[in-house]
Amino acid sequence: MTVMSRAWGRLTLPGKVIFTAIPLLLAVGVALALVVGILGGPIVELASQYGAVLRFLVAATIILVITIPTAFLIIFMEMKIIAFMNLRVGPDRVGPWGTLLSVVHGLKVLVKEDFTPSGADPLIFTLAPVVVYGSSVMTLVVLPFAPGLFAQDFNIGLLYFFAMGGLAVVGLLMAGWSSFNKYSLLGGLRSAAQMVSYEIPLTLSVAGLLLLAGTMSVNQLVANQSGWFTNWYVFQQPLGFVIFFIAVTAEANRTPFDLTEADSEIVAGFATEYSGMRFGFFFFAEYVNVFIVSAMTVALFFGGWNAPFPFPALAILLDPGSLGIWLLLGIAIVPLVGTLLLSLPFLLTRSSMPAWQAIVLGFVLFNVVVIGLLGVWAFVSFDWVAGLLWFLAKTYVFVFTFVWMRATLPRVRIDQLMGFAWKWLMPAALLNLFVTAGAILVVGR
Amino acid sequence: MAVNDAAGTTLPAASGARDLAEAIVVPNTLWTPTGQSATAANTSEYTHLREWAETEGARRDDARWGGALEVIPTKADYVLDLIRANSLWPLLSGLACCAFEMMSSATSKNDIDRFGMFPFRASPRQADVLIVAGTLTTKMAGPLLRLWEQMPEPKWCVAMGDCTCSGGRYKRSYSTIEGIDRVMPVDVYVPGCPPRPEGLIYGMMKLQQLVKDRRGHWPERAIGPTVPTDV
Amino acid sequence: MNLIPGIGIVRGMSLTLRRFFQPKVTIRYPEVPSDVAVKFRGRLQLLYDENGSLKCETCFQCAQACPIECIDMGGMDTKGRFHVHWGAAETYGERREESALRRSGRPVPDPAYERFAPIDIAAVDSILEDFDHDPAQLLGILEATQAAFDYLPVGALKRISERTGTGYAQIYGTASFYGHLRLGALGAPAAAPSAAPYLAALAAATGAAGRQADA
Amino acid sequence: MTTHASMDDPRVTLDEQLGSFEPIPPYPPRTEREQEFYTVADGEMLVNIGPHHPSTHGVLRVVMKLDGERVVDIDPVLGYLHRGVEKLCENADFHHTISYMDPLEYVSSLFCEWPAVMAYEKLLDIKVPRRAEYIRVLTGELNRISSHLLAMGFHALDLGGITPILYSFIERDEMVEMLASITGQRMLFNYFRIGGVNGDLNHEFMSRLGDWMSRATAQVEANQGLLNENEVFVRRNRGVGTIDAQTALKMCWTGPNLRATGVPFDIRRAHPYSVYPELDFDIPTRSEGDSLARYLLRIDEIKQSLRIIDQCLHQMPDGPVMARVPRLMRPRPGRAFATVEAPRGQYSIYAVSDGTDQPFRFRIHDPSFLHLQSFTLLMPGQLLADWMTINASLDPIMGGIDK
Repeated sequence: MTVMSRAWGRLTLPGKVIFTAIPLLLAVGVALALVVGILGGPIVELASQYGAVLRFLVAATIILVITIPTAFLIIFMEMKIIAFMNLRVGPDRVGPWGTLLSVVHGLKVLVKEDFTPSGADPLIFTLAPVVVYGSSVMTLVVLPFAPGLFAQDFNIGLLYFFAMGGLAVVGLLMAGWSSFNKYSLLGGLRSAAQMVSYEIPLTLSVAGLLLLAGTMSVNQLVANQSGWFTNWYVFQQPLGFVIFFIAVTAEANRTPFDLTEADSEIVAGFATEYSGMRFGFFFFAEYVNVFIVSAMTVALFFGGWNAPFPFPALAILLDPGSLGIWLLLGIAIVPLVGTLLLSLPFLLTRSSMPAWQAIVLGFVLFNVVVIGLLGVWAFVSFDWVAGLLWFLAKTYVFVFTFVWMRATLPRVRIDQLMGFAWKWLMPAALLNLFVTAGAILVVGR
Repeated sequence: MAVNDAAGTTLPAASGARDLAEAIVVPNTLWTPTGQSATAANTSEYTHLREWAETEGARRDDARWGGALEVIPTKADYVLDLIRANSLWPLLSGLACCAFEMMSSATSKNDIDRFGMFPFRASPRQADVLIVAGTLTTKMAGPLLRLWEQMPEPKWCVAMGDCTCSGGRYKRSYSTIEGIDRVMPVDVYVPGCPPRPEGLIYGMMKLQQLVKDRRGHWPERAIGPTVPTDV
Repeated sequence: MNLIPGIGIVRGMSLTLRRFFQPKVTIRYPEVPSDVAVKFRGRLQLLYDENGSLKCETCFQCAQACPIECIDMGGMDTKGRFHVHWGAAETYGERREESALRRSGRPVPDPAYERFAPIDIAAVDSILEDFDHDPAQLLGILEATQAAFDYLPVGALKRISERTGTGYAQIYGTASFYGHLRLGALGAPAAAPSAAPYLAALAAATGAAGRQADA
Repeated sequence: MTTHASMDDPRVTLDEQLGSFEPIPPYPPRTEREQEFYTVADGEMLVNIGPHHPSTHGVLRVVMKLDGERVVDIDPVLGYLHRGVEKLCENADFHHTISYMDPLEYVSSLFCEWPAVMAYEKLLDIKVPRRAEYIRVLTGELNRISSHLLAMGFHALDLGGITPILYSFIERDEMVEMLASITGQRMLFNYFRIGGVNGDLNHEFMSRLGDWMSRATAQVEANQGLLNENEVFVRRNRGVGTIDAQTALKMCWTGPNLRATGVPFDIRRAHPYSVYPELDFDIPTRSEGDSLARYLLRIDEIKQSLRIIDQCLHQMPDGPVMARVPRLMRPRPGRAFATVEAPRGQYSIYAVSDGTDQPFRFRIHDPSFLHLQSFTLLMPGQLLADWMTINASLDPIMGGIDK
């Protein structure tokens, strides 16, 4: 025993790690092999049987994962765009042009102390950010990103979207109530009043659109708008779009309707007592919400993943298989020739640059060109790539608009907010609905 | 809390309050802590965070290194310090004149957002740095200290302006505190009356260095309010 | 307000969009030197002549002219005989309590205080009377005090500060400057002070309805 | 049931078992007003705003009694920035007091120095050179513009707009740097002297001023396009905090806030001082008396100030900038009262001399303090968010209020 312990003590730290890890890995491998051998067949069978379930699980995981980079991107956009509109340069220290600053903010929030105030209800206090964030993420499920690229296609997709979006108010109320703070309470109550008021014009504004489309599946709605951009619903439902946009701004708690966390009135609203990652969840949920409402506006009124014009059906005419041996030769020679060709300008014009640097630059450029060409090829050949790009481009135009509004507008007062919803938006939405219904009766769908 | 009564000393009886050349020590009967973990209960055990860090309680203290992340070895700490240094959110708390130069450092001409210090949080729960900008009066000292105690760890304090550094031009007034380091720990002093916005930016860059090097008051910080014994 | 609702908002948003593309006014401070006016007086500086020696002649004019009396300076006189000093006296020294925290109304734990030993004030007072309460003869006062107490107790320094109107920091500086003055006793450390005189004095000062010790 | 006094606020006690704040003070109320305020009816709650709050313009604390979002009653608590300036001034000699004036209204420091030196000049019977008077008016009006710009920016910031304040600060940074090139400091100038000013105009100041004046009007106009016609902004300000002229006069209002109710009272015209009688400018007034009028009136005043600066530059005579004053100032025993039109209203100093080199009594009259006392008239019945509007449009500066 002593011999063994002495030998063990003489080992370096990596040695100890390796000596511990190898048997462990072996054991795990054997166990895995056994499990797969015994259970593998049934699992594959189950997966093939419930393919939709498996697909949904994968899609939900992907959605959960992509929310974080999306939030980071939008936070960075907000910092930089608002800075530019204020004639500032904005973040420029962390990463190229400050691109990593939002990530740094997010990670900082993660490693902050996270505590519960003494008067708070710990359970509700902890659950509230989860509810808020969860409701945002769950609305993403029905969003069609591209043809075939969606998590789930409900036939009541739009209804599901509104229902899940309305769930966020529960989380905000929980946060406001449980924080043991009057500012939080005011923020929570404000959010409840605001959400409840704006749900009605929000739902009514798309009612006309639903009459036109005859479906509630978001996928189907997007598919209806294919072809030229005149097919987009915004041209048939301009009033509906305006109402939807205003209501959705209020739903996402963005300026000028960001009363729930009006920091010059009720310090940080419902999030006043939150610190650390629980505050981070609220912070992320806000920006994920911006993405979601922009995406939904695009899907409903701006043709979703459709290009603004019917895209000419291009295909790569060259079949790689027909080249035979030349394919191999091409793969061998083209990089060489491309690198040399692209490094030629540097070699000829910049006499101060050593030859190897020019060649390295040429190689980098060649890679950029090839990646670009591959992108174009993917854009042309796979319609989901093209659809995704169109969708994201349109969505980020709306994200820009939200940020732009935040940079410009002051915030409204709570009674003006409610009065606007009930006295202006709701009658206008009803008018829109009646006019649409009448037009359908007269003209037909 | 009883005052030690050491017997055996012969002292002249004080003839009146006016002739008393001694510090007046009043036992605290005004205030009792809400919980046992409040400040007054555990000051006798440990006085500085470094001592506290060596106890068993500190290992359960997930506030310091962010819970689960404490298992990551020391290289990760360096990354965390880099992250913290580049994302210092100040608390939006202006007391007096210096507040305007503090805001000026955040505006377009001198853009402190470039360093990742822009979102001036209104709530102390989400702030990292307390920039005390302006004269601290005795009436404001309690609320400011309360703000400081409400901020979650890790946190830093920057004293901006002469009044907060040393009392400045109000040192001789009856109602001001001659330097906020009498009531709270300070990491960076930015002198000036008021300092230029560039001065504050320079001070914040120094604070970034402190955070990266893990210097400053962080390990040496006293637990609870600090009162120097020789004032 | 306009006839068309929303036109004001549109105008504001078009302004911000135009500003989005305009050149930025930010001065990237650490890399680019900031736009400081030539006359800007940011920091006090002592000037040196071309030979590298200090131009300051200790004429105290700056200390006298300083509006907030923040310049506290000392030096030798022109004959090289006396050490002279200029500095502000504590105006409200007697109204100050020791702890800024306690003055702010916030209770603090008591062990944070370190009490200085009480002394016989009458001795200090008689010394001060001999020297006519003259701050210019501070060194003599301090030497006489040391002769009386064998060292310079803190309480005596405070008393001298209070009676002569000189700042405590100045007196402490003088006392710690000269080698033959000592601030601590030579022999065994002084015994722990008793709480009874404090409490008695406190009761006398605040009356029976004042804050009572629960000891 | 155990109750613990909260640490810094004896009026609020924390009731552990009910889990709610008990608003009634632990001691019997000291005044009738206190008893009335801290007796909370059903459905009402007390909300404490400040001393640390984003929109209190410093360290003002107000306790509001809310019914839902509607304010029932309001109790401002002052003194969080009381620095004892008057007492310090009585212990400093006449030159020293000028620098203590600066941090009072710290965004318009020159207007705090101005009445002090005017009062001492009256005591000492000194005649200020005309060039010095013109320089005082010139720098003063520049300081007024920067103060008004900040006031308008913070008005927008309190309503949630983040951009106007940054545009204002761009202009304000130009101006304080301009003033720094002549006075030597950016905020607390310490520039006026008894019998003149500290330094003559210099080339740097003139080039910076010319550079700014060439585009000032266009820039200020463009920046106002962000707010003046903005429906959200106008709707939040119109009819909020309305006060009529009689009440405003009764509450001792002065300055832009009074002129927004239609009273054309301006010290520069009513009790002319310095060289203002030689200058041509209008006193803009508005009749509405609400927050929007107070906001718009400041824009008009900026335009008038630009006019005054232009005239000053054209009419400025040559000559010395300091009168011959005795080195040791020992005015005859007597009293002097001097008042100027500061950006926030009438700023006055009352100084009494007893023949020594220090003022015997020194009294500061601050306009913001008097504006602040009408919160209790303006606020009840309004919403919580209106407090930000009213407070920002009254534009108090806590340094002057708490002294």
